[in-house]
Amino acid sequence: MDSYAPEEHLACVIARLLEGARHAAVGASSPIPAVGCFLRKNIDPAFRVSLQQRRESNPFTEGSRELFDLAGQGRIDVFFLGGAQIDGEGAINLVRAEGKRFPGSFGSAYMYGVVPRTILFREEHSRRTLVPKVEFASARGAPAALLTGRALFSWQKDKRRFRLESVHPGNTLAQIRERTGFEFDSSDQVPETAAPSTAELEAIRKKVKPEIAANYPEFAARVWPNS
Amino acid sequence: MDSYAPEEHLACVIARLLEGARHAAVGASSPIPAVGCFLRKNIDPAFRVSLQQRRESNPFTEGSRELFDLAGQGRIDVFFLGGAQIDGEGAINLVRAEGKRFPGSFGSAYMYGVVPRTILFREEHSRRTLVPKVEFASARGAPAALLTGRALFSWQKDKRRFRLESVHPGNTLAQIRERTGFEFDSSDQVPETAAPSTAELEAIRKKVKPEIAANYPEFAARVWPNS
Amino acid sequence: MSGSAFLGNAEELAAQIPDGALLALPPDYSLVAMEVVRALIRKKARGLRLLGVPILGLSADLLIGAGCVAEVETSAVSLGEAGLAPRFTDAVEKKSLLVRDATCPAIHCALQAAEKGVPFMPLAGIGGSDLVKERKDWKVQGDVVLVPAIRPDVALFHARWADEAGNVWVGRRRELATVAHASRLNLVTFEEKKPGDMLDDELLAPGVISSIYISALAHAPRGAWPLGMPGLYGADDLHVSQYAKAARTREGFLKYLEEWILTPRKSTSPA
Amino acid sequence: MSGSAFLGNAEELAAQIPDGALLALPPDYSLVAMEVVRALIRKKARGLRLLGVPILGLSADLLIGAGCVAEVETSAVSLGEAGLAPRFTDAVEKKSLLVRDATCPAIHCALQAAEKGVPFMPLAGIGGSDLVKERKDWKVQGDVVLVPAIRPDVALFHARWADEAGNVWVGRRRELATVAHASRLNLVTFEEKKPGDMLDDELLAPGVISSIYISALAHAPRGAWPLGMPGLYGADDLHVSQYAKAARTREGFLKYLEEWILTPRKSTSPA
Repeated sequence: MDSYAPEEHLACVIARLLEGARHAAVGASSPIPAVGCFLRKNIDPAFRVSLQQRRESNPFTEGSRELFDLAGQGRIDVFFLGGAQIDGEGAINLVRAEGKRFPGSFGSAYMYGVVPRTILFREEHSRRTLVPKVEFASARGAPAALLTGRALFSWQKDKRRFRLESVHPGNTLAQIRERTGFEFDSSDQVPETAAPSTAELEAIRKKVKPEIAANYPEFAARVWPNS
Repeated sequence: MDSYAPEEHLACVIARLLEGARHAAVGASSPIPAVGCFLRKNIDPAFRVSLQQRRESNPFTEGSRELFDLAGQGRIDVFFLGGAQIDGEGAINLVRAEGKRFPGSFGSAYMYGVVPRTILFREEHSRRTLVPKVEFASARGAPAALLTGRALFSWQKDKRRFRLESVHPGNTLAQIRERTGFEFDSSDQVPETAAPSTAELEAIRKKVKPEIAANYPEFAARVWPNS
Repeated sequence: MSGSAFLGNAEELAAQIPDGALLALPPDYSLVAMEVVRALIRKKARGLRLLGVPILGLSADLLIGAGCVAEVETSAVSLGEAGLAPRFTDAVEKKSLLVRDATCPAIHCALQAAEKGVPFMPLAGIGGSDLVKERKDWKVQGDVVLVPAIRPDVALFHARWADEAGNVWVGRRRELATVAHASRLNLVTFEEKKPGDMLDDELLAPGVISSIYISALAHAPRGAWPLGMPGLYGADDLHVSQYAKAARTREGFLKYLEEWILTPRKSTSPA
Repeated sequence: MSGSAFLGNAEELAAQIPDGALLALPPDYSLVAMEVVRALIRKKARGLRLLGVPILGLSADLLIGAGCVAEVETSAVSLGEAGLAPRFTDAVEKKSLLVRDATCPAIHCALQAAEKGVPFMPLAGIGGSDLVKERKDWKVQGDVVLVPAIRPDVALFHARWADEAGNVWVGRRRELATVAHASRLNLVTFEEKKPGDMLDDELLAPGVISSIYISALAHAPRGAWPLGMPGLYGADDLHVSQYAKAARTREGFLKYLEEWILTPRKSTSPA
């Protein structure tokens, strides 16, 4: 089996979540979702990726409001959101918790309510980040999935609860329960998140990397240090 | 005395009405107001003229809504409006009258309400155009003045009535009363509208004409046929 | 969504516009896809509902005269210096055309509302106009009028360039960007094709409408004629003024159609 | 209104910004007039109320750390890849800075409302956010939230070019046009001066903000440093990341100020 960085694995999971999507937008500071999107585009050339803060060749010629207007028009079907806190009802908090101040809500309050498929993504998987109830809801909505550095959850719209779909290599259901601050459903036997294929890794490193390095230079230098 | 075209005279009257103004916008199909504005600019270089439909070097880079947004911001202090009908209360009709259809209201409904100084301008001075009450009010507001091919009226805000200020050469108060469909105030001795000065005519013909010819070619060819 | 399709010509673009569509058209000064307008007449389009962005001119007068139009929403229909739009005027006076009169900033607001996906946009200053009485869909709220969103089925316009990525360049005619954002389908003719991607070029990008919005494209050199393309060719004022005279009568209009639109060899502009 | 005034340098531009002004600033990716930001710190500006259009970054963190800022309205303050904005975070946690939290499209709407001269603009989709509870000035009306207009006293930004007519070119950064339309005073630094009038050039015009809006201008080559100017120089990521580390402590921040902003000979960017 090929060796790979955890970031590469997460990007592969994201690319798989994007099946059937037509147009994903990627907000500020989201290099792993960006890798996932460009990987998806490598599989489906008709899939469109818009990087909000692309440094060169920025697709938005109506200024920074164009992303939000596009979403309002229904022309974006996937967006990614993170959170200093994410709770069991899918709410995210980007503002403040436990006396700490975070950067702020960005466009989340709007995008979560408007874009049909919002993928929640946060690498840190702990009771600090995954909480029963956020202290401040920057945004509420119905997520398509929640991906962390340890596991993948789906969202059950009817129950308004997460369901554990798979754990990443090295994690068990019990550990995930231990590290998750909110309750969630799962089967007794939770599968392991499928590893990146050789083809996926090759596409990331040959096709996706240059695009990422131009827009997320620190991330690229960290994940692919020897290139 | 110099000979001059009636259009040149009207433009001079407009330029005089613009004293103290900072920024006039000129809408579609208004060549005489445009001549007046550029003549004013010749006297006061800080005076700004924005031609809505300037063919080259159009000042609007936000598209055709920019004129209206500018007015909403309070950055335009003079605009010109005409009308198939203009009534004694200052309302204008650009839509329909006596079974006839006219082009439509354009931006008048908005500009009249928003721009501080609206100058009403209509060359034809008859009971057909100057009526007691318009059949359809495209726009209502408080005009700064009403200029026709025969006379100049001011607007009395308190009384909401026009007052005859001067008659153009060849017209008398009695004739103006006869040809005007609405009632208006006047002194017994109405002065004659001052003729263009040599300096005004020279500025029009040397400085203003090229600007006008580029944007109102048919008008320029008619008024200045031998050049 | 997956990028713009390059079609063979203006006729193929016209074929994408269904009868009865709400069709947004720019004014004469703002990059009208006249070649497609002529193709619509040739294909005998019917029942079109035109939206002036924010006014209409020659394109609408031709379509109305040729019987393609059921109704019009616009702030005006005018041929500019060439005067009244004769077929529009005639159709309204004969009550064969429904007009929803508007005012320019209200149409801009309605398209911006659709651009943002909100149900309405507020507009100040128009309270004194009889338009507000006539337009039952405009709601007065305090000092403003709430103008409902308009989402055209199709926007049709002409561009200076298209590139390989399907982006189009319209320069300072940014109202075309707004209407493209607001419309379901955007059909564009262009003067010339550029290699590469104009979004890679900092100088060109500000005048680009990205391929995200563009549904289909066709090459149509001098496709705005007899209207103009700034920086490339001016409006053919003489032709427009001859049209305005000819179209004063139904007979004159039909003769114009025959000569300039329906007869294939004359259907393209003089080079 | 009578055209833009060319001033001598960034210091003179900073002198136009009164203490207590509502000052609109673009995000790090959108042409920040950093040389004027540094001049504001040198002139000991006080009580500024910053507006993020729609977010803030390095400029705000510097001004906050230097004690120039009383309050901030923004959708976020972030140094992007370099992480949290340390002086912002510290000031909020110590309750020495008032923050009015917003969300990006709400700020765009608020500026568009001011651009149009209407009291509010509707925004959909944000009903679930606690922001709506916190922002008493945002009114829920059915499915939308009415966001009141924001009219900044001053907008400050950097441009690629200025021309002799006082127009500036900002390329695809059209949010700068919106904020310029919305603001009472617009102060702009620029990289290079172009002869003539850019509005005469069909290629340049789409990226121009016309002199109608520009109050005063000053030449500031590399004036966005350590942020970037697309097509001319990139962001100095290393410098920003070193700032982020230094400013984690008050001492480190003051040392940075001394070294890079207050000491005249180092106050300009490395060429």
